[in-house]
Amino acid sequence: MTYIVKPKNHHPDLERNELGLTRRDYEGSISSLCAGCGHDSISAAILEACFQLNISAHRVAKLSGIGCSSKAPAYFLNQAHGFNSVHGRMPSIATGANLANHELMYLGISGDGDTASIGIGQFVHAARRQLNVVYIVENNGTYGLTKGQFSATNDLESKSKYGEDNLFPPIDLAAMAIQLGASFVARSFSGDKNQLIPLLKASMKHKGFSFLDVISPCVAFNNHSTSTKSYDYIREHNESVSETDFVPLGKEITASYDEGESVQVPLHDGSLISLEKLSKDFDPSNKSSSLAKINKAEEEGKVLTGLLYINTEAKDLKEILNVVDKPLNQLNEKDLCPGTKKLKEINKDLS
Amino acid sequence: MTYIVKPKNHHPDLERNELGLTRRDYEGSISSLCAGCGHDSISAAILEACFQLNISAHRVAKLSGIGCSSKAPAYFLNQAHGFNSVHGRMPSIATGANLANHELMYLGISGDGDTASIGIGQFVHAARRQLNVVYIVENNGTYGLTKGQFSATNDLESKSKYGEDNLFPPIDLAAMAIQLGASFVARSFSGDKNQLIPLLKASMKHKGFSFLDVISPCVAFNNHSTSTKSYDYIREHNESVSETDFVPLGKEITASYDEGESVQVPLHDGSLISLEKLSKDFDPSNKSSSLAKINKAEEEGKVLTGLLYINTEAKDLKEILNVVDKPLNQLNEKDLCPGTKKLKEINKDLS
Amino acid sequence: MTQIVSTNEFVIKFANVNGSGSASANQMFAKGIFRSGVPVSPKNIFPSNIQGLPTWFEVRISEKGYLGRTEGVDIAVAMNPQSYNEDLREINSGGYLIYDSSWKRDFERTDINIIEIPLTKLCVEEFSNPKTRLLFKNIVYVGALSYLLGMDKEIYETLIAEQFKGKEKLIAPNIKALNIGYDYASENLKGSCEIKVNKSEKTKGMILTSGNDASGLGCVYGGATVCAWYPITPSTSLAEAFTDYSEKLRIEEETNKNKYAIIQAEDELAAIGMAIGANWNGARAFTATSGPGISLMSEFLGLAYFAEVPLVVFDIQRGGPSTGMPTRTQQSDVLSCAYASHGDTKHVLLIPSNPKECFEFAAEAFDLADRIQTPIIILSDLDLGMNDWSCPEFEWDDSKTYDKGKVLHAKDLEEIENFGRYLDVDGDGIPYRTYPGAHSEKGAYFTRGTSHDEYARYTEDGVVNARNLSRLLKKYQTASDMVPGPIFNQETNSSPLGVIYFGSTEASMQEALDKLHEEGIVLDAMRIRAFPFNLEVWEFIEDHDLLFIVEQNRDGQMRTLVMAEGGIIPDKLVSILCFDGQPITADFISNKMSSHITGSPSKSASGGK
Amino acid sequence: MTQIVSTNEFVIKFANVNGSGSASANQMFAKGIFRSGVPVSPKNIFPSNIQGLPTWFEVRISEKGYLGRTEGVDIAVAMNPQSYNEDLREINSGGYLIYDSSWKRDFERTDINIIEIPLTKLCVEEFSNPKTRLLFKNIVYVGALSYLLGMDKEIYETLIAEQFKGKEKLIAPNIKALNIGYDYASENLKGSCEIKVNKSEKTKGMILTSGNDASGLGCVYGGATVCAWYPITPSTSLAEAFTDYSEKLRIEEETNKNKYAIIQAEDELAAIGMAIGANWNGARAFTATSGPGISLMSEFLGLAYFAEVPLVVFDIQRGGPSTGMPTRTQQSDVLSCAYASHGDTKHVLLIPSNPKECFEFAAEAFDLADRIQTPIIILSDLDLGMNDWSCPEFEWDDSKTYDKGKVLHAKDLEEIENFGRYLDVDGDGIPYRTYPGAHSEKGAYFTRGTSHDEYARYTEDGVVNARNLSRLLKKYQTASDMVPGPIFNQETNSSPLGVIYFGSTEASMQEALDKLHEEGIVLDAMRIRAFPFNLEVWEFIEDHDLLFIVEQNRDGQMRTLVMAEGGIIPDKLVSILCFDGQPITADFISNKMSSHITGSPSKSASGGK
Ligand SMILES: Cc1ncc(C[n+]2csc(CCOP(=O)(O)OP(=O)(O)O)c2C)c(N)n1
Ligand SMILES: Cc1ncc(C[n+]2csc(CCOP(=O)(O)OP(=O)(O)O)c2C)c(N)n1
Ligand code: SF4
Ligand code: SF4
Ligand SMILES: [Mg+2]
Ligand SMILES: [Mg+2]
Repeated sequence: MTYIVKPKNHHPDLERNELGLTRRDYEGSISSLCAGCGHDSISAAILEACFQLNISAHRVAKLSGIGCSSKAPAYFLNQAHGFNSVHGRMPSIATGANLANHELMYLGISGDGDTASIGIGQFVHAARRQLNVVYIVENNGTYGLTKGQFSATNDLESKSKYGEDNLFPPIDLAAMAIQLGASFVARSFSGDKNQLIPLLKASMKHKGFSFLDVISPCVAFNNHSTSTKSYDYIREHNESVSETDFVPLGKEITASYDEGESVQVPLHDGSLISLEKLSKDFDPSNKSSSLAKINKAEEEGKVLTGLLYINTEAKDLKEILNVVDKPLNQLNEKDLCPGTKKLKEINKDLS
Repeated sequence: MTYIVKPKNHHPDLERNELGLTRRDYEGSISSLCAGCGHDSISAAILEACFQLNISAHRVAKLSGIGCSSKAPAYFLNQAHGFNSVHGRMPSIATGANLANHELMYLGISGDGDTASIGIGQFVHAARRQLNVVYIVENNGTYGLTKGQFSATNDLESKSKYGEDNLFPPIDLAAMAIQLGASFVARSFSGDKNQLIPLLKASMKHKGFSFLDVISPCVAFNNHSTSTKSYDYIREHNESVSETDFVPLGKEITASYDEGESVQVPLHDGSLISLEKLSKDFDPSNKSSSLAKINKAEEEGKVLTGLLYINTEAKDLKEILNVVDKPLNQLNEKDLCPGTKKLKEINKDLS
Repeated sequence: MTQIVSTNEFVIKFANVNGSGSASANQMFAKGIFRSGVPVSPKNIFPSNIQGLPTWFEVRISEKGYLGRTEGVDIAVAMNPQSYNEDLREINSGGYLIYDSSWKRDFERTDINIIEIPLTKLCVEEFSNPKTRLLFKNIVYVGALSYLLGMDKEIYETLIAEQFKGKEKLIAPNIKALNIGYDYASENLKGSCEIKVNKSEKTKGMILTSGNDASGLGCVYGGATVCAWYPITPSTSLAEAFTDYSEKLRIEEETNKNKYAIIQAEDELAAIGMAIGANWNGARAFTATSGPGISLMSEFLGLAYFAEVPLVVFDIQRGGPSTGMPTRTQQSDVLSCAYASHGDTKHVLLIPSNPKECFEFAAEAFDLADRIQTPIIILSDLDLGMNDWSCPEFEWDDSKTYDKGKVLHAKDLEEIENFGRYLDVDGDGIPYRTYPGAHSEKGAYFTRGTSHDEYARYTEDGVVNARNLSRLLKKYQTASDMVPGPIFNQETNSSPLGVIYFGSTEASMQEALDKLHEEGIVLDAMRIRAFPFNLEVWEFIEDHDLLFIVEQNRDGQMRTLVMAEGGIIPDKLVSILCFDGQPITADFISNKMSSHITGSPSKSASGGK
Repeated sequence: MTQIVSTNEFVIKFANVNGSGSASANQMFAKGIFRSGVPVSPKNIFPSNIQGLPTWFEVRISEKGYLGRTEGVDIAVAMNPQSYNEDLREINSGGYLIYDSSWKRDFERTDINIIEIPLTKLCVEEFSNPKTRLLFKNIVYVGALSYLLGMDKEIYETLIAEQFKGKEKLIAPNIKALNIGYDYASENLKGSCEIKVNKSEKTKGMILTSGNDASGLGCVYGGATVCAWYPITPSTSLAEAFTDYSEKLRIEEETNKNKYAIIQAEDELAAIGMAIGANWNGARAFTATSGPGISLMSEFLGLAYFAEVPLVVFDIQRGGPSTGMPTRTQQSDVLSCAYASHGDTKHVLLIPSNPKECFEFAAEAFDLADRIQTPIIILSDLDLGMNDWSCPEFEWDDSKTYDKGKVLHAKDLEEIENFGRYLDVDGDGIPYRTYPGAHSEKGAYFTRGTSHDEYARYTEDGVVNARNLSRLLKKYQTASDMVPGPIFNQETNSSPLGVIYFGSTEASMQEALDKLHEEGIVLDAMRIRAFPFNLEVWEFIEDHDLLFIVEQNRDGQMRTLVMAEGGIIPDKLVSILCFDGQPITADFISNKMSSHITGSPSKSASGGK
């Protein structure tokens, strides 16, 4: 947790956007996540994207499930309503909320446990229905809040903080979203603001299901076997006491690299993650070739980042359902109640 | 329902397999499904596959969720235990059962409602875990038992019996299974015994997650707008009364065509389904090319059938978990209880 | 041979094969009686199957207005050889059996009257298409019945014309089928039936509709705009009714767009989640389900309770536990709804007893949900939900406005210093809420299922949380004054004995009370319509020495609620329990009560008959 | 300045920052006291967070054996500036505050004794790596405490050696840290603390362990082979304990393979489904969860009840409703577990009160599940599950064999004419079952959640189904004789007043009774250990005029169960309710009872303090 001092996002406080707002106006409560948690970097990127897009914070609704990642919405956009619902069920809350008022922007924040395990069903169907939401999975390969169990996106060969092997292959949520027809699918890294912020902005502008799989290292529990020496001592120490309750203070991990490039990023524990950024000339409009590229990279042990797939033609849920333009939550008895006259006709039909 | 007379599967009753059993020994109770329901054809094919493979019926466990399809296990292999569980949760029952005794063969029968909607989460994770089960979805694009709502595998453009449009794209369960790492994925048609029985036999021999997506027309509710004249009258009649409770007696729909060929099969209502059988030289061992082929066929409005993907190297769940070879349900206190001596040591450690 | 002689008081039961199109014809038959001015209660007893299994359609005709189910059949229309034996057994002595005599057969009973109609033969002669023939057979027997019962055939001709409006070419063959039956009977069956339907005026001001249709319409009138549901018998037809009525009543004229959104969710968890999301965002939203769905929804019900999100849930109860008897009726979700979800939770239940109340409670539920900011569960059941009931016409007051409860809009917020989402400003336990997007600087808060303080801030301070939990109890207390009060069968109490009942049991209760009265036993009766119970409920209990509680479940769940919430002496409360999945009958109720009063020692008259 | 003077009776509370490694050190501190022969009860009060929020560790030391939580702190080890104010407030007058005086400060209270230890400075001097330094700070204060309390330092040296067995290079620096603290205190803090720990023999024959660890071990001893679970505080450590113990005790030597299978499921619905599938197939399987999981599992619980599949479920209760207070304790899932699922269902509950019972009930649960063929829910809570308790050693009888209940194997089947899965052959309501694959021609049947007859055949005959439901009630009656009976605090009853309690409340009950005794109030006490209640429970209630029911929930859920199931007069049952998420204290109990007895008018002494 970044107690008392909130990290300033290295920008002059006083810059104002077209709404006349400063970045401070987009802040949330003080984060209670671990120092150096990738999720905090994502919050900062969301803040920045909203600032740059001149979004009125109160016209955003922040929705989440349960987990460290799902707490994150409390730490940005204080002027936006938030709904920290139950584990894995954010998509249904987002669906209902969106139908009630399609004029707000819906930011759905979830974790890999929240989405890939308990919530996979709702994820699948929200994607299929083209729900107009920016759906971000803050993907750390672990269950942060419940102390480091494997999530279903964890790499096959990795080990837990407790030294156990992960036995099952990862679910690639981005590939699934593409297969299911989501109209915007991207992947990025919490520490790569240069890539993440533009992708966030694009997703916020996109209509339909916008999915962002953001790799977001966990300081506390993402502890691969390849760790460098520096952390060994603490890990060993921790493993041999009954409570593994020590979390070293970490720093935000950053990475900056160009399109078409690969880079190896060291994580908190010294292990490496290989990121590969899609090249400029990649055409993200073809489902099969996107899938092939993702799967090929995976076979090579690389994580492909960038805009993986986009379809700008797709209708969103509200359009598919042919719902009126005035938000449903603003309709009143005049709009909605058919009244006595109609009721008399109905009575007649039924008699 | 095929009341009183059970259709004989057009085979001489007295033929015996290596166990000395006739096909009669593999029968189940009298089906209560609609006459002509594709699910009954699948039951017959399962019966035939078990007969041909000389499987002892009582060494099979039949597991299902809820739906017309999920009732089907009652209509074959009477000597096998069955478990008609709750809606969408067959995979978890199968997982537990398999862990308790890996020596039985597990046949999981589900419907497209049961699997693609409420059960999609358990489907995803059973596939990912490489559960050793033959998982059959009897796919009719509709919720048969609850009277004809759309399922999530229904084609985008189709209409319900009640004249409503299906608004959402279908989920391709086979493509999902491949993406998730299932080690055997096939698709077939209930009326194509020539293709279905061999695929069933292969899946029963395969170790790991074997998924079969079997298109299985519903007599009662699969009523496309392209219906031929002959049914028009009844449909219109039905639509204009309050209870749509008339189900014409249908006949089993069959189709027989060669590898590499396409065929158009008329359904009960006269609409057409385009099936395309994979050619002999298709290599089903490459994930990306299988996916590309499936998605391409779909774009062309065709349903690709055949063995779509196979990986014969994969370990199954029991192996992954490194479980002893003796079935867990046969271990007794001698095998399992550490006894007083160990307990004293533990007491010591805790004091 | 004796013949039952009766006018406007009898039971006719159709035995058919499922999927043969009989339900529509049988329903039309019942409607014809209703149109003749005689109250009817048709009950569709169908299997959990689509085609081929036995299905029954039982119609009670009662000018007196006794519309509960009753044992024994006066006329059996036996169209299904599979169930001949069973059907035969149920016929009252002197009653009638009508069957398809295309295949003649002998029946074992000699104390009943056999009426033969060669239905298949008649159809084969007149209709060439074998598929449609099956359908028309049903209409043919309706025609024959209209003659046998001495009814006005025109009523059915009108009904056919109404039914096939817009598909006119279907009218002629149907009327032809009707006449085939009518004519055959008039030519061959004169005097063979002494049960008659005489025109009456008793259905004036009444309608014939199902609880689910009425509830769906109630949701339209109550201002629901979002419906998220997952198919499950017997709740499906409620969502369908909402869909149908919305399509008719809620299209924006200029744009042809929908003033509503209906989603068939991927499961019950998603369905309730969507309804919660929409209500949170200020729209009126509901879901409809049955027992298994309630179980699946319990986590979310707890969230809505604790985060105080309005929500309307219909539970159309069916036979439990587990998948149970999906096409049979029960009242066995009382406890699981009242206390749904882990932790200390209590939910508001509304329990309608007839379609008119279904309509009213549905509409009312949205006001209540918004006012109390909590889930409102409407407990109906298969019998009430799926069967047509003769009931008073729907009424509506055009001056009614929707009460959205304590909502602060932008203007209100401007005037407020210190908005606290969970502050008990008015002392009634009900706080104020805001809609997302209401104001650029004020009113935003974080909704959560975790413990929170008055300002919706996360807290792990147990005392703060306990304060919040206690306020929720106070709110619950407030709710008891808002929900519909009980209905009494008498103007003033006149007996030390009372009976408590609820829901679809109403159909049989007055008949049971009248029967007891004939035996000289007088009881005061109270129908509970909501939980939490309000003062009138407690007063009635207080005022009586012994009370029966009639329930259609095994465990006496309402009795548990009454005891637990009211501190009532258990010995005072005697259960009358029917849980065989059939609607409870007046005979069952009166017999159990009478034998208890006149000396049976058993404290709890339970049983599945 | 007064100083509290006490030996072997005091409370010490550590205030730390979450994620700083303090819990391990604090636990070691408590273990050291236990090793000195004095009973302790350490309680970890942690936030729902991983790093940075305040966390506390409260240790009650009591030679008398009063191990419930108590208000007020004698020694505060305040390591977290965030919570200084709060921590300061709680210290009893004359008590001690120990803080890290590397940054000196003044504290407002003058009635307490401030003990300064420059922990950070001491560490900076001795440990170069800033990351490990943080960890050692905790060990340093343990060293200092061991001096201040007059303890044998060697005990801690031994503990360190044990803890780092296999990682010997970690031993030396830890011992060094210990000595830094010890030496600093002996040099600078002589005489500054009058609270002492003297060696005693009171922990002879006792162990210090948590309920979850004990339950996990009980599952190993009880023969569980399949564990399917989904992480949720506070149940996670139970599955982890089962994993750890299995890895140690259950590897097949020859092959190095596992005689068990553990699956972290994708959610709670899958977890319970897996456990049901495995039990159905004849293995012993369980799942562990907390409130939200119980809600999600309710549909499957109904299936297991109705299809009669054995099943063991641990519910480690936390603060509800909804996500509630995930790291706080409550007993608020009593009703939702007892009546889990829609329809008429009743489940068997086992309610352990200490780790030894957790061990025993866990092992016993598998026999009970197999014998009764129904879900057994073990209701524990966060306090019991996650905290270490001083309790008697585990015991086991090597002659014990697993009772797998009424199972027919191939041989048995050979001899049976007519196997009926749901036939009540023995008249106790419990039928016979077979395992899949048992016999090539006999014994196969179809398990289902739909209504079925005695031969497991699907039926829609309501009377047949009602017969089955009634048999389930009979089975439930049988179960009441099989489950563990209540425990009484007295040999014979001697008061018209009684108190009923259950679960972790035990820790405070005897102390409360003793306190009341001092006031001259004598009560008989009964601890309920299972539901359905057996005869002894009813007799105890019968034998008393007034009974308190002490519960850690808001709604008096156990009282509801007692009333509903036993027909007990509500006025006889007075609720004592604590629901602030902290373990209930003896003071709370005795004060509430005493004020009720000596004249407070309130019938229900509820409140979150
Ligand atoms: C129904 C339910 N089951 C389990 C939990 C416990 N739980 C809380 S957070 C969490 C996992 C979160 O993992 P993830 O979504 O990856 O978030 P992270 O903490 O890693 O950001 C779990 C299992 C819960 N709150 N509710
Ligand atoms: C929890 C729950 N929700 C809903 C239902 C109602 N239901 C029964 S079958 C079914 C759909 C079955 O569709 P599918 O799996 O495609 O089977 P089909 O009948 O088409 O073969 C539904 C929704 C149920 N039994 N349980
Ligand atoms: S535990 Fe991991 S995911 Fe959670 S806040 Fe800490 S670093 Fe972030
Ligand atoms: S309704 Fe459809 S799926 Fe069900 S039995 Fe009939 S044909 Fe088959
Ligand atoms: Mg995670
Ligand atoms: Mg289907």
